Amino acid sequence: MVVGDISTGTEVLVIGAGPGGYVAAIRAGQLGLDVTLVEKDAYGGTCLNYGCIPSKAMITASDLAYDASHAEDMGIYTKLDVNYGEMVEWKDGVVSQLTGGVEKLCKANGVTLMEGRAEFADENSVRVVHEGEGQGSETVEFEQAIISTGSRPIEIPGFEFDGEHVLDSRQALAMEDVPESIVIVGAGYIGMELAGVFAKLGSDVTVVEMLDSVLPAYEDDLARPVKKKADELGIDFHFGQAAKEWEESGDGITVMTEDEDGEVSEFGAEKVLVAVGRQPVTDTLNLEDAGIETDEMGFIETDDRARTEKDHIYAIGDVAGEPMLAHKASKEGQVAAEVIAGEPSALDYQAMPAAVFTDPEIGTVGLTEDEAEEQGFEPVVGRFPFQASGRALTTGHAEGFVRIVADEPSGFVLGAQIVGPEASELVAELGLAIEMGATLEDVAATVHTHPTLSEAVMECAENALGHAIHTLNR
Amino acid sequence: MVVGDISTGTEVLVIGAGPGGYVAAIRAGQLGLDVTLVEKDAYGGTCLNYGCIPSKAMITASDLAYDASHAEDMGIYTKLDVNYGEMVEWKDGVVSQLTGGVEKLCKANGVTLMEGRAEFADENSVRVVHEGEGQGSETVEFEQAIISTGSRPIEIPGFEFDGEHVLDSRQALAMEDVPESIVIVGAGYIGMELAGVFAKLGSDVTVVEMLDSVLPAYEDDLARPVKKKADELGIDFHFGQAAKEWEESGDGITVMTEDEDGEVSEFGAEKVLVAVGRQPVTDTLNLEDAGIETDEMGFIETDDRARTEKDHIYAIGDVAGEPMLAHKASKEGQVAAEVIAGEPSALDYQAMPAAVFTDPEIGTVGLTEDEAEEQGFEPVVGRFPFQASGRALTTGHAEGFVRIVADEPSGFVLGAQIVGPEASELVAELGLAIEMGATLEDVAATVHTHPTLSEAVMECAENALGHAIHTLNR
Amino acid sequence: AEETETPEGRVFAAPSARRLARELGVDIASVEGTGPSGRVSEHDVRAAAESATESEAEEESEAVESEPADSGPATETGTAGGTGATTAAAPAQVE
Ligand SMILES: Cc1cc2nc3c(=O)[nH]c(=O)nc-3n(C[C@H](O)[C@H](O)[C@H](O)COP(=O)(O)OP(=O)(O)OC[C@H]3O[C@@H](n4cnc5c(N)ncnc54)[C@H](O)[C@@H]3O)c2cc1C
Ligand SMILES: Cc1cc2nc3c(=O)[nH]c(=O)nc-3n(C[C@H](O)[C@H](O)[C@H](O)COP(=O)(O)OP(=O)(O)OC[C@H]3O[C@@H](n4cnc5c(N)ncnc54)[C@H](O)[C@@H]3O)c2cc1C
Repeated sequence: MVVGDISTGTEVLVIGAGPGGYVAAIRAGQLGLDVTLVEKDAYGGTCLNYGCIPSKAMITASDLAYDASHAEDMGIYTKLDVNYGEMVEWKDGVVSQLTGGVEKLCKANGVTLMEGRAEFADENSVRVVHEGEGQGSETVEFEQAIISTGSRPIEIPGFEFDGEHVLDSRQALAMEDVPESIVIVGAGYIGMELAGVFAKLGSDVTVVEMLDSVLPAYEDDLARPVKKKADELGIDFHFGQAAKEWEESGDGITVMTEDEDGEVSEFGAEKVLVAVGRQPVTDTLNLEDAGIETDEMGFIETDDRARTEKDHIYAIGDVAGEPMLAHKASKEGQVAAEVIAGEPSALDYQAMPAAVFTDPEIGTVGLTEDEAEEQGFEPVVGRFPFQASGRALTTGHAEGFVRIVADEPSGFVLGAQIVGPEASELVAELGLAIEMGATLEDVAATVHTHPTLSEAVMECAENALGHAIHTLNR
Repeated sequence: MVVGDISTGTEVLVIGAGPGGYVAAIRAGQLGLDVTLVEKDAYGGTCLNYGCIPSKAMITASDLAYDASHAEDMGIYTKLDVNYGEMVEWKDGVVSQLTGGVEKLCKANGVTLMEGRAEFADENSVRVVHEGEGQGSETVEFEQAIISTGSRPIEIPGFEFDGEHVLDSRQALAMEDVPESIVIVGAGYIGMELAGVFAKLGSDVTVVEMLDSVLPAYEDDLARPVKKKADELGIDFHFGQAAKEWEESGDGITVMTEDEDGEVSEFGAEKVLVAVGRQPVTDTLNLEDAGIETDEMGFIETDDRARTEKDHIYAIGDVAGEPMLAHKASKEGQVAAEVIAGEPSALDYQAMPAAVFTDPEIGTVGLTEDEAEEQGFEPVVGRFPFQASGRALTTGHAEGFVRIVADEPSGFVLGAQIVGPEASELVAELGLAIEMGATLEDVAATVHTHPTLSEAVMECAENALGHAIHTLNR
Repeated sequence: AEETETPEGRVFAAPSARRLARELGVDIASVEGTGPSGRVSEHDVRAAAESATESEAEEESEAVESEPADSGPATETGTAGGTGATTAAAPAQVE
């Protein structure tokens, strides 16, 4: 048979095996559908291979090294030696265990795996191009398709990623050595997470940010403890600075930035990491041939069943719009698969949590006080500082607070913002509270184990009701 | 005025300032009642001074030391030196910050603090005896009283606590040096938590237990990972052994135990810690004079408003029966105060969580599968191993699992058992689920942040429903 | 039949109740919630589905409700009321 001539068919075609696509494929398989999952690079997508998982692994490892060597107050004196190469190897081991698991789970659920890059031929078929010379391509016909091609880092003009001097987050997570010094462009969550890793491992870190604060997407009081700790780590911040160009100088580089008055600053370092955001991968799919348009940002518009303008084509995850988060991708993947299988599923969640794995962590879910007000609620706000938490003090990490936003007349919990130890875990209970239509009283009346950080959630609800025990009430 | 002649009156008298008593006093103060809190020793009771807080502080610190020096796989090489005295000082600092806080919060909520030991004179007054020669006593009349005198460690005949060779948990947490070797009698949660601390700090630890497993109060599969890790730490276990006597020998001691066949074993060590359980402190209160009886174990019986057989006298916390847990004490304290203030409160919680801060942690809430069956439910069980959790793998702690027990026909979540990283925190969400009458579907449909350990809770619910993504389903 | 007057038409109901509403073809925004602060329970959804079936039987021709149904998947079956009311309820999306 001539290469490029093969043609197969599938009930459901999933394009891209990130946390959107592989979850959709597995769920579709569970529901008895005939599914084919096409991936051009690596199972698990950005998240498992280059994003969430490697970054969190490096964060844990660098935290451990840092905490152990800063525990003299606990009577712990350490002489510490970090072999960065081995740390990266360990991280790679975690990644391959997980991506191997994804592949196995796909197969166990009856998903047909196909390697290659898919592009639409028409509304009911794609061409799957295999990498490498003479590997050819094949045509796959589908009844329904799920687009889950994810996102890629945005490049700033003049800062093309070269993997040597100018890095994206993926390359930064794969370096063989800790850089002696690094400039990070962008103080969003990816920039701030990696700034912490490198600073804790001994790099001189400089962060330049166009806006005027760290984590501009978050409320000021949530970002403040992160900034404070970053200052303690010696991270050097320059706000209101746009990265303009860079040049080699000696062993390293010089990065030139400009403020709004056009004044230029220069920062020398070994490398520069550009982390200024991500954009959807929708320009390499021949979407036009499927009759699907994208918005001006490149996102595909979808409805509450994850359907595009073509009823039989779904889009999920980063390509389907903000927030670009792995668990949003997975949720949409599940719903898309269930809708295709005829189940009464919909994207009707009330709240989408988000976490930033900085030191301290940030976790948010649902509405802020301002958003609640804008939506016509009469917000009441509870607050509980971790300084008043016995458990937090026993861990030596007692910065930050829990905040709960509720509707005063009804008592319904609407949102929560947490900065502090295990914030990423603590939002889970409040996510459930929001989905369940729980009231402040429900959260306050639930017995929480002592001594745990989760007691702070309960006391925060009590504080909103005016009767916390371990803090003075508003 | 002659000492012993003072007489005062109060609306609500609270006896004992542990997590039961001080919480009751604060809540009563918030509700506008005139409250007096009598404490003979230290604000915060057993929990803050000698129990939950110091043990958890020592656990965190020893975990950090241990984890950092066992992280070669992460490329972290440590030469570590622990100054135990400084570790204890740090722990004491945490304790005094918290107990100072309790005192301040009591005052801020209008609670009158009184130092001394209270005993009933009659049904409406106590004598408060001040410590020390010639300090005298005073009589306090009350309208309502709350008994929260807590518990003390049980002594085994022949093993009187002397603070030098034979220690209770309180003394063990206050030693100036790590013992080179220690025998721990009792593999319950207190014994196992402290066994971990000492083993991680370098002691030779021997645990002797009368029953045939560690943590006999917990299901086998929950205890197993704890035993496994303890074995790895080199802790030496001897089951089916009753401690009989001890004698000094050289610098240390020899502990003699006997198995059920009467065979004697000997264990040499520097010290022996006896942790075989706790008993209520109700024998020093002249309870008869208040007309209150205790059961054969010494506990005071109470109803669902925390009232004793005398309608105006309440009993809360460890004196009011199992489970002897700080958060149970606090909950009962809140309810007692609210009932006294005329609020429609009751002890109507559906589930009382519990945690064991071993390595790995255990967290439980609500019913086990067996209990659910006994109560007439048709249990369905979901399970999710932390080996399948991305977040767990990135922390290097991926042992254990989450289990959820639900009623199959209705879907209602009835209980959960977790062993693994942050198990003590992860039960919080499931506690809320149980209190809210949430179903498996509700927990499964709630979006959980990636990558977090709390995703394991969601996937466990999905597993019970037959459609977890990251594990094969039953 | 609309009761739960919350801002932006937000309905407070557990995920299982929302799903049941879609399954039964009930617009959850129009269900009267009998839970605390008007929270909508599965029971409320079933009651709404039943009364919808009844009133439908009585007055066949009464005009469509102001809230048009979202174009749910045609695959949805097993609806209690069959034809009329709505195929799939528009879930109260918080935009
Ligand atoms: C450093 C970093 C840290 C992050 N941390 C977090 C975090 O902690 N939590 C969180 O929620 N999110 C995090 N994210 C974001 C997260 O990675 C994304 O939101 C998530 O991966 C989106 O999933 P997806 O399935 O939409 O796309 P992706 O994961 O991007 O997967 C898309 C897949 O499609 C494949 N593909 C693309 N085009 C084609 C084609 N034409 N044919 C075949 N295959 C194709 C790609 O190779 C890729 O494997 C992080 C991202 C980065 C970069
Ligand atoms: C090592 C250890 C670890 C523990 N870890 C945990 C844990 O992690 N989580 C958990 O939930 N529980 C834990 N516990 C148990 C917890 O400490 C108790 O359940 C809790 O302290 C009970 O609170 P209480 O208020 O009933 O009594 P207590 O805390 O015992 O307080 C009673 C107070 O009353 C005072 N008192 C007694 N008699 C009189 C009198 N006649 N007059 C005046 N004052 C009097 C005492 O001095 C004491 O301060 C632990 C216990 C120990 C020993």
